[in-house]
Amino acid sequence: MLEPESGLSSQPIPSNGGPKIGVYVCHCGLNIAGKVDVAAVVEFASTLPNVAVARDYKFMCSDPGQELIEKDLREGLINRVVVASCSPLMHEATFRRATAEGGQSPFYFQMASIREHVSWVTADGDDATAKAKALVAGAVRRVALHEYLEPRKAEVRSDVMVVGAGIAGIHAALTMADAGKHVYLVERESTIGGHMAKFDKTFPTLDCAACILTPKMSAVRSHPNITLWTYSDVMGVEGFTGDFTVRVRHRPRYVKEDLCTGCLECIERCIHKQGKFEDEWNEGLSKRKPIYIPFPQATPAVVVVDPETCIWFKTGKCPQTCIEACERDAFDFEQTETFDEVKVGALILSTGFKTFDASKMPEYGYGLYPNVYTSLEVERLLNAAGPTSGEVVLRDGSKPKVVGIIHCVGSRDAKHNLWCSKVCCMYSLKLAHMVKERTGAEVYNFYIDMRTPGKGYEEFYDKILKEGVHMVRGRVAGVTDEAASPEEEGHLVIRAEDTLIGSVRRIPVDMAILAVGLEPQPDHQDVRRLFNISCGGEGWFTERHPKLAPVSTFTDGVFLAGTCQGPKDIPDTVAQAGAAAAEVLAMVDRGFVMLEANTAHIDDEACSGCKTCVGLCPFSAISFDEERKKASVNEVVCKGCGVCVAACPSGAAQQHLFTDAEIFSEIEGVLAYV
Amino acid sequence: MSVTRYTYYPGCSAEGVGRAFTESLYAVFEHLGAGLNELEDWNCCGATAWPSVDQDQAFALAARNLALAEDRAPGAGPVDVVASCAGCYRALLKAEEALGVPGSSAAKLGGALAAIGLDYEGRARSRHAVDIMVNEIGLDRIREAVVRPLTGMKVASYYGCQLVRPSARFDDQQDPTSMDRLVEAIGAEPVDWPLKTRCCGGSCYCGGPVIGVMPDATMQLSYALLREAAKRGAEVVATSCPLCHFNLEGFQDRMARRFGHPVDVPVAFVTQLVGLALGIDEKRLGLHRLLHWRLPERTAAAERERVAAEGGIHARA
Amino acid sequence: MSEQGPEGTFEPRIVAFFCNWCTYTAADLAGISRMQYAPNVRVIRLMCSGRVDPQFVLAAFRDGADGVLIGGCHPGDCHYQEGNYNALRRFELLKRMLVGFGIEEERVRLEWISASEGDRVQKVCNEMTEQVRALGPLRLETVQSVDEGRVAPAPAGEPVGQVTA
Amino acid sequence: MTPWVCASCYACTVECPKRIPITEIMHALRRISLREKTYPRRFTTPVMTREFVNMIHDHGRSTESWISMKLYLRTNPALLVKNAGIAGRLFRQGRLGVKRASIHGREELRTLLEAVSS
Repeated sequence: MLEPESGLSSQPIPSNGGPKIGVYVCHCGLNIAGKVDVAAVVEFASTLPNVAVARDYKFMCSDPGQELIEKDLREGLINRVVVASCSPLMHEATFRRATAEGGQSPFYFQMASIREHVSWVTADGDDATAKAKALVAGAVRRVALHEYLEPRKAEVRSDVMVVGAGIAGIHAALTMADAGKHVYLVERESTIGGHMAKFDKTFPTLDCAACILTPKMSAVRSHPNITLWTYSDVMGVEGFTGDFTVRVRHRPRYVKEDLCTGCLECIERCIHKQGKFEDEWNEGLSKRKPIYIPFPQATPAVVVVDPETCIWFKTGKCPQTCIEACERDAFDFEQTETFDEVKVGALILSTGFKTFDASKMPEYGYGLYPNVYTSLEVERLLNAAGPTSGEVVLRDGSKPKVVGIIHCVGSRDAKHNLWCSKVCCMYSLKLAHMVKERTGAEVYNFYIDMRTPGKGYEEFYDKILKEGVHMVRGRVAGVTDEAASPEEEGHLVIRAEDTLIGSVRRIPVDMAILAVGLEPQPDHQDVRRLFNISCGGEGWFTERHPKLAPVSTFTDGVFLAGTCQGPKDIPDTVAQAGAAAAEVLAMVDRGFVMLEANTAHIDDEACSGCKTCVGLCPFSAISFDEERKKASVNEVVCKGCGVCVAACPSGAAQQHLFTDAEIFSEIEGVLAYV
Repeated sequence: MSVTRYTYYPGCSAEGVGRAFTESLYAVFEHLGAGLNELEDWNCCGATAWPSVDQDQAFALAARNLALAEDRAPGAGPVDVVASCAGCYRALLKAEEALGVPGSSAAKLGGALAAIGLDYEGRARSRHAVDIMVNEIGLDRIREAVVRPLTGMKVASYYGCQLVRPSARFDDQQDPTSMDRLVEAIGAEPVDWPLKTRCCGGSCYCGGPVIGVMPDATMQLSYALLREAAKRGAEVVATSCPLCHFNLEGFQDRMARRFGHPVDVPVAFVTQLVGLALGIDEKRLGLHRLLHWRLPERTAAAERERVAAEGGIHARA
Repeated sequence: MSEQGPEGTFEPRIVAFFCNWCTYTAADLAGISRMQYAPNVRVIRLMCSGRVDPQFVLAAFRDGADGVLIGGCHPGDCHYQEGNYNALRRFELLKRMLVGFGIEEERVRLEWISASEGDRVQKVCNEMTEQVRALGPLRLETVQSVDEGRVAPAPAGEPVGQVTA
Repeated sequence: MTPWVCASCYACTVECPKRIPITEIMHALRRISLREKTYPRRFTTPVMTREFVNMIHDHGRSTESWISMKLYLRTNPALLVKNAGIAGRLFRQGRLGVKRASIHGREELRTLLEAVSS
């Protein structure tokens, strides 16, 4: 139908008259113009069919750039727009808005990515120019066929959900609850607080973690706008931005949450006189009973019964002294899983991290030598509410005289994790300071590079240096109990090259602390699939744009906060949680979201009633009218993948913005000229 | 028991200063129903010296052996080229890897082999004797064949460097266990120690035990190993490389003088220990060639008791 | 049907259909990371690899492409749950059909490339370009004669643009 | 000097968090220093390396007694006396042969080495 060199004459266009296309080629400073001959592309574009105007501009996304488009539209020079610039994922929305401002449907617009797909990836300038021309030709060909479409709006529910109640989730939940939104806060552990609740002090201010966190934890508990679900998991998410249906499972803790007062009498009276089972909260450094509370300020302050270790559950024979001890009659050994289904407008994921498993590096002897600790274990030792009430002691109870802290364990290592975990340098300095303060020990820090960017961080490093902590620059080769001299006898020996003095050192220590790095949660793939977002190869959730959309995801309505997106410290985590909350509030308060127009629809006349499409639709958006023998698409439910369109044998199914004709034209366009 | 025959690549050192390794290997394999055919007209693997002069030539030297092995074993199946010396094993393995990656190096090597009428099809694989014993013959078969368990013998297995480095084909790189499992299978007690893969300094010799290339540096390294093994109660150090073996065994007198501390630790090839447990004649195992060898007292006592008990049964019968 | 490079060498033209969520985003990432690769691939963005109608591939060949590349999310990762599985099934059928037409199956390729695999876009585009370069230009005239005109390689009923090569 | 002290034990290669093939680099540095003739002349390892390579080149295998002898003569003849004791013990135990080992395909080996270098 379209003849490449036939000018403006051909094509009957459904709505706004014959296509008069404006092509705008962006220089993007030198990002595009440095490689692509922009003038040649403009010249080429002006020869393409239906093109009425072809221009170039330094920055098309700037106000004057957009104004160029709007003006040409308003003056009636053009009625369709092609912008050749960056990726549509970057600025499609911007230029659609400009097209709408110019008085046309925003969908009379097509973008050609000549930056990400051309100038940035092509070595040769001529090649780049040729490829840019091809992509522009494809866009021009297809935009001529674009139809008039109305933007779709969808209502946004005002309730929201936050998944994961570490400091990120807590902060985001409180911010949104304070703004008057109802927040469902879901946490899989029996208490909120996350990793931060395990720490004693925080860098660089050395303020007490509990003092700044626990008030926020109790605020969550008492906030009228927050529904707190601990010991709970998100099982399913359906719907789309503005209207998600989330299914949540509550695991039984065998204690009624509303009745338990947290008096802890039951723990005292448990048939087990002593703790016997590994206390996960204390990293296994202490023992707990089958009935326990992770730590005194746990929120909610409700005990948990562990059926794996409880005698009643294992044998059915136990005097159940715990029940006797409870004045509120809060026990319910018959409890089972329960489920809730709630509807929310937006979701924030703040599912956090796990620490690197140090036993993966046997050269550091974790698990082999008792006095090799992970940093998280030492955090617990330092914590006044921890297993030793804040005493830093070795396994035999004695105080260490020399302590070595090994940085970058599992981080910056091609064999394990390539990334820098960002917080280890600083927390290692903190640990050095605290260990020295509590024990008077000589402390050696072994580092590859010291990374202390952040407010007050370098100053903190200076302070620690002045305190006399030894800093050895060199990656540790190993920790061993092999003594090469009488002084080493009975000690652990840390072997490292001190690259500043240019020799290998063997430093005998009593305690080695491995500064383990941050890793994605082990179930990141499941969570990612559940919420239909993506993650990088390493497992951190992917933000929509690393700079300009750092808390959004590629799934509208799902936002990220904290370390599930990448390693970060507490200040950054809280800042990001605030940002995510603000994004959600902006969306909820506006009350509606604009939806992509790319839904499918079925041409009644062409439909042969074969039902191929019905079974293919993963969202059950297609129904079949048995009487008329015709299929039809519910465009509210349709998500616009186009699978049904590709499968329809009679061409009756079509997808807005991706009609067969549009795609065929684009194919022709990218091949026809260059 | 079916007899699997392997191509044996002794290498220069296991024919010379470490010839007890070859002797005991033959005896043990034969006893376990696995035959060894010495690769005819094998040449030096190139060791660590040749790569210091010319990398491609080093690969070519090793590649000739692999190609010869294929040539001598017609058919389509894989050909396991078993080395005793860990250094040879590593050199052959590196050549195998270089030949396996398409590229200029593999093409060059292919061309050079063609010049002498050979080609490498990819069938020949470098294997180490320990790998074969543990993973092919199997610990169960060895356990069954033990007639003279080395009861009470505390053995520190010394893997050395090149058995698991740079590639670890059959064991963990940081914490290998093959030899320890072997030691356990013959009734001895493995001693866990942190230096099992620490360098002995042996390959400072560049491809053949030569007395005193860098005497002091080497001696410090090997002394640390012996001292640590002894400290952890090891009565015997088991090795799987003629260079390690010589290095640990050959200088104990000098170490004692240098470090002012008596050093007297029997160092044996792991195959010799296996052979002992299988009841093979000590002479066939080359035990008489060792400079420091003695059966630990507890093991000897257990042996006497066992013999007496067996004698008793005979007497009753 | 194909471009000639400056020295008269054959420069293949490849049309790529990338899904919006994974592979197109990965291509953006390759750009952001300034990964240089062969300029022969022209990407057409679709929302999902499941939208790739086999006719698109045939149309691309008819319109002068020497190769066609399809990129989607990894199995299990489809933004629309299972569109990529549909793509895979169609792709297998399509390959058989192409072979029937006498078009080498090496001219088409389906790749799962996630949003984080910019390096993979670079690698696949380079490989595909070299692979198609090695095959040489696609000559549809020959293809049709081989097929004795029983099946037309161009989809029936769709606009057939006059191709200027 | 450092590359000549390297024992090629590959510990560094295996440990390197950036996967740098340090041992290979040591070998490469040795090759360069031999080519540029900047190696330490009286130091044992380079001398040893050359003697070893020459011996393999000529005979296809190495003979420990011969190579030790050559090394002592080239670097420190005093070692000849110092090590006589241990050498004697090894000799008596049949571990130190004096017969030079040699392969049949010596000609073939030289062809191979030339072919790969050309």
